[in-house]
Amino acid sequence: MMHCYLYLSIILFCLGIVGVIARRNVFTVFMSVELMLNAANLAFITFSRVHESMDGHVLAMMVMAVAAAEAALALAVVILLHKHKSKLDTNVFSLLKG
Amino acid sequence: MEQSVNYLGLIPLFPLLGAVLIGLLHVFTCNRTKLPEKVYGILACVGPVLSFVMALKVFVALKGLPPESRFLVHKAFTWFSVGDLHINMGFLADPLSCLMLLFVTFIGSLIHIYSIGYMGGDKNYGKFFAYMNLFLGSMLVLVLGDGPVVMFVGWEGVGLCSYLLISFYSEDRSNVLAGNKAFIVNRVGDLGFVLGMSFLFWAIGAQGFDYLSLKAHVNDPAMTQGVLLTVCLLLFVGATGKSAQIPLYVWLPDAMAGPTPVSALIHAATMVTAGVYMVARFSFLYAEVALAGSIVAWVGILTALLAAIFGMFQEDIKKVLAYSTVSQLGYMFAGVGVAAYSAGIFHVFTHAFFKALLFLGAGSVIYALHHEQNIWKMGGLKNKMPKTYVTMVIGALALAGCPPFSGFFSKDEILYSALATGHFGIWAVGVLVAGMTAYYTFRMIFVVFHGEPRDHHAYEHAQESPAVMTVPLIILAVGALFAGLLNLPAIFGGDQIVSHWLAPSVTEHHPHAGVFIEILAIGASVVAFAIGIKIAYAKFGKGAPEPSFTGFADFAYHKFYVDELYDKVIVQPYKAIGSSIWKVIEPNVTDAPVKGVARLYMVLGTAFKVFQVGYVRVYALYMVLGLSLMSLLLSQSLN
Amino acid sequence: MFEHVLSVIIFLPILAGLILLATPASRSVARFTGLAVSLATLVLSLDLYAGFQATGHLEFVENIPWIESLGISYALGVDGISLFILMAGSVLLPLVYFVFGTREKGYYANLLLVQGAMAGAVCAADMILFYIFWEVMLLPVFFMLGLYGGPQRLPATLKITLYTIAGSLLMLAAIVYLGVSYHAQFGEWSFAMDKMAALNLTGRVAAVAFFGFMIAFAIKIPLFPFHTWLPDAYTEAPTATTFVLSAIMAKIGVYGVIRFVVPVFDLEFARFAILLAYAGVIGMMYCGLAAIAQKDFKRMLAFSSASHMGVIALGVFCMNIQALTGSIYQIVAHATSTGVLFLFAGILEERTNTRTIDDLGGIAAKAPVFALYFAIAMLASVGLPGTSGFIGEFMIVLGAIKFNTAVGVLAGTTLIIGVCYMLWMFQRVFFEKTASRSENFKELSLVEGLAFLPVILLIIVMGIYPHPFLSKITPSTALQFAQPASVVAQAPASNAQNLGLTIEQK
Amino acid sequence: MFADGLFIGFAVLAVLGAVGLVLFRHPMNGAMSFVVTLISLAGLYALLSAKLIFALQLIVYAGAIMSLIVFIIMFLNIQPGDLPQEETKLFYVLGGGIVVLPIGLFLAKIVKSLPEHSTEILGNNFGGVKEVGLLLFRDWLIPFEIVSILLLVSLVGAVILAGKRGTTK
Repeated sequence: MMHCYLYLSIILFCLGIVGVIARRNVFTVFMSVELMLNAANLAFITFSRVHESMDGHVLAMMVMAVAAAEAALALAVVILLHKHKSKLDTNVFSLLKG
Repeated sequence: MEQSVNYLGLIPLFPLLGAVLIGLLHVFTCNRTKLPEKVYGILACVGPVLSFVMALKVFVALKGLPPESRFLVHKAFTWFSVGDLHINMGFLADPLSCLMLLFVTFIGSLIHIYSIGYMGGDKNYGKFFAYMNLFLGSMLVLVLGDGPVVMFVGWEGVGLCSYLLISFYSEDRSNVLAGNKAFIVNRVGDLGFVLGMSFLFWAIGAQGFDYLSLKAHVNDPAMTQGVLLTVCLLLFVGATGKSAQIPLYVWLPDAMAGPTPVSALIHAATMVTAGVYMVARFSFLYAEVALAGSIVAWVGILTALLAAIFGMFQEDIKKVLAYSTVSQLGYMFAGVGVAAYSAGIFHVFTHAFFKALLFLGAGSVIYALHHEQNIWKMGGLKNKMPKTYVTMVIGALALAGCPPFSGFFSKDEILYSALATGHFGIWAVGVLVAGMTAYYTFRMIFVVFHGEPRDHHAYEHAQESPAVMTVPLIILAVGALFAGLLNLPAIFGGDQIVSHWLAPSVTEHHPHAGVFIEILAIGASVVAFAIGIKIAYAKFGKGAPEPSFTGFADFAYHKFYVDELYDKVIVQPYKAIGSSIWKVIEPNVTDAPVKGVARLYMVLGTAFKVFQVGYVRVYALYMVLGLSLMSLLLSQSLN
Repeated sequence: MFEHVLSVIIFLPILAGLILLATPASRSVARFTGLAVSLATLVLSLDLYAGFQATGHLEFVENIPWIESLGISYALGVDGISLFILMAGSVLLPLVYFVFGTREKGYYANLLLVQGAMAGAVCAADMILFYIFWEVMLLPVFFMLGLYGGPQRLPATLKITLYTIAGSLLMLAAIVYLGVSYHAQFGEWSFAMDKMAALNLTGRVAAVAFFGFMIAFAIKIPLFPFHTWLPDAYTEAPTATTFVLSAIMAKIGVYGVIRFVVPVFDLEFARFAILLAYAGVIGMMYCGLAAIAQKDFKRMLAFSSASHMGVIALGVFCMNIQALTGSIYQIVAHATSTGVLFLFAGILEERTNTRTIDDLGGIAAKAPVFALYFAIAMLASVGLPGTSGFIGEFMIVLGAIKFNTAVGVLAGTTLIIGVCYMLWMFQRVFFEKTASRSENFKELSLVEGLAFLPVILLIIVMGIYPHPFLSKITPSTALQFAQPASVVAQAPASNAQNLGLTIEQK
Repeated sequence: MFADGLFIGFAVLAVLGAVGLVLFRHPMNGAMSFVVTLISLAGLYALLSAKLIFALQLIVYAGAIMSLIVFIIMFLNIQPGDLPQEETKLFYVLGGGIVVLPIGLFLAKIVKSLPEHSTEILGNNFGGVKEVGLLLFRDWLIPFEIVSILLLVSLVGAVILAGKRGTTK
């Protein structure tokens, strides 16, 4: 059964990547990142179960905390950007263009 | 053998201290209240006169020694000493340097006294005397130095002073350019001197690099003929620069840009004779290689010929004298070249008197005519300026080689030596030049003093110069008259005092030719003199209009376009190379690799710029692409 | 004389500079501090000079272990070679504060920093320490040039900084290589300079390391063809920086060659000396010729300085005691003459607001003292006997003749080349008719005149009576030639030994 | 078998939710579909005997974080016109899928090489609050504290970033 969980984790992770690189909506991109974090969490929990050690759970909690912190900051940035340009398109923000 | 006397060092020190003192006084007062001219004049004359007194003392001291040990040395201090190289700031007085010393200080003092009058009213009066004293001091260092390096100090010092004095009227660009030319041409010669010294040092200098040690080691095995020839020729290059020989004579005529006493000092007593003195000083080297001597002699006599040709067509009174100096220097080199060192030095000695006389006389004329130098604007001055006229005629006769005058004996000695050592070509050219010398000298005398005045306004205002200028003229005239008698050859009943006096210092072998040869030499000289003066009298004796030159004369009037040639062949290409390095080579060749690196980074930057699209997701895509490629590679190796 | 005099000479200016930078001191306070500190350093250096025994070995040694596991120590010491570069800096730098009184605080602070760093580089007896000071030296120059330079300063700053850093990195690699080789051959870590001479370096890697050092120093000197940063940097830099660069920093490049390359890479050095000598000679002629084409007197002096540095470097490459001693003597002579000329150029620029030679004229009539000083410095720079320039130049040419006749003859042409552009410039600026820009040229003030006087006198004294100076240099230079001979003789035998050693280690 | 059935159900829901997140145009729809994924994941955690994480997933993730996101989406009052025009979205998604495929396959290959293991629900207190809490405060105390600082920092950062305009104006 472990394999199935891990395959699911991989599928979700890949979907997250696709979301990040294919979409231009800031929210979708952000949530895709969250999706990747969750995929990782699933793998943590799975391995934790397999090894019957709860360190994975602790790590999952950490990830959640980081996700929360990230959410707070990212959303603040999104608000800021929206105020600046009233757009939610990542392509608008291309200050790094060479 | 050698005796140490500590007053030798004082001889150059007096004028040098004078120079420093006068220079400082001048610098600190020139833009404020000026000191009276008398202060400078007296201060300036103290140094040379004291040096002359010391020179007499040296002479007396030397005279008191037996001839073969007539050496006085003084080591002031160790100058520098590195490895084998030990150079002392040392001075050597032997008969040769003593003779030079005597007439340099004597004539130098006279010129200083004369200058008090001549330079009166100049706003840089003090500066002038500072330079003059420095000049004399440097010359004394040159003469008294106990080795080539100390000599080089004076050697360069006189070069510097000639630069300073020639560009004395520095507001006029052409004067400064003449000064630059003098210094740079001299420097070319100095390069030869330095290289010559270096080769000499590495051959035999390790045991002591002064004349006495060098002379003692001249037969060392390290001193091969090749080294000797190299050293002799390189040193001679130095001499051609300082003594204005082919090909480096070009600076001397331009040096007339300076005040006239300077010309007298440069031409008569000091700078230009340094080359001859140097060759005589190194006679122990030149005596070893006949070839070097021949080259020296031929360069000298050809210079004499060339300068005489130029001299026949000049219109500036000082340029005529300048070319005559170059020409006479040619004789001196011919003399030392044929190993008649004492004859060469003797000519230096007599030449110092009559050339100083002629220059100071010319200065007197110029002073009277308010700085007019063109002989075609003079004329008939003999009534207005009798003292100047008489003294200048004496000088001219001496220069032209009229029998009882000093120039005759010294020149004849050289020509006789050339003939006696078998250098018939040199002798023949020398006789020809003697005739030409008589011609252009008396051309000048006749045009300036005889005939009708050409510029009446200037003539009206002309008057005899003050005593401070004429007295030195008279003293020099006496010298020009009788100096020749000092070395009267046996045929006239003399016993060649100067030659015998110089014998311990120079390495020479007196040729013994028959009386016939001697009479032939004297006769030819006299005939040449007579022909020259006759032609001059025929053309200019009764006054003549300013000639216009055509053909060869025009070519000679323009000095064979040598200056222009040098300008085209050396100066312009030099500047062109300079600016092409700066404008073409530096940015495009030398700096090209550096700029290339910069450009490489620019190109790489622009190339990689394409990938910097600025969209976050594209950067994420790059990352994923990388991961993806890595995954592909890794999954290959996973099985 | 106290124990850590060298450390004080190094760190007093550095500390003063840092404090100045950190505090909101006014310009006049900064200038006064700079003057006071540099004068204090001068007094200490004079004391040092008086106490110098001229044994030929390092004196006033300080040695404190620093990073013991790698054998790096805080080691200082001076010998006859470094003493004179140290002295040149100490004697000349106070002048700047006298002459330029109205600059920003950072200008004076950076000047202090660079003074300390240069003293450090010269006194360091450990390679790592040397490298640190070497790099620190560049920083103040970067700031002074970039902040207070002329209108074209930014490209010049970038060029000098990148160029020099590129060289420094090569040197760092070479230093590490030396340290590692020392560990491989003797089984212990050390970066002490004097121990490196015992190394036996052969093969291609040694040649690469040799060129690593050489390029670093060649850039600093600067040796042809690595000189291209120089004209821009010297011209655009504020006068004091140009002065520091030409008078002292360039000399540390030469010093580096003498200290690192000659004793350590003796075989490579002997092999490539002729190449380097030609680089020196060609650089001398090339820069001398380029100088004649300049319209800007500061740039002309820059090329002249590069030209002379070619001769000085040549002296080192000629591998005989006359040339080497001449080189070191010429270092001081050049520092006094060309360095002072750069200061004079700064005065000219400040008082006439132009750097173009053609705009000037007739200054000699307006300012005789200035003209006299300038003339003396100029004559020293062209190597007139009786001035400091002659002794060194003569010995270098003499040594070069011994080394290789062609090189010697070409080196001699410096006599002519130098005089051409200098006289040309002097004629245009000081002689001829007074130009409108120099109409109101102000003579040197009394303070300035008195400040320059010791240096001008030094130029003359060093020309007329060089023996006391030379007698402090010669023991050290003689030692330089005592070493290589013995090492060369041992070389084949110890190569075999070396081979055995490496095999054992494998 | 029941557990297997649950797993399949949750897995399908999670994948569908994720696909919806990637494909929906409006972020609100995407957020809703992402909530489905999160809840299914919570179910999966429960199947893996992670009781505490199951609860936290529901409370913190599906609850707090997602409501924050939804709140912001609504706060910004996004009209369909504000949204980026993504006509070629499907191409991008397909392209992205192709790019990501090797990563997925590689990871799958690794997973395949691992030994299979049963994931039956453990009867003991595995994954309970007390056990995880003890572990957290014994072995993971420092990371835990660091995370708390991280949260504080992000809190401050968020306040400054979002509040910047309002206060400076």
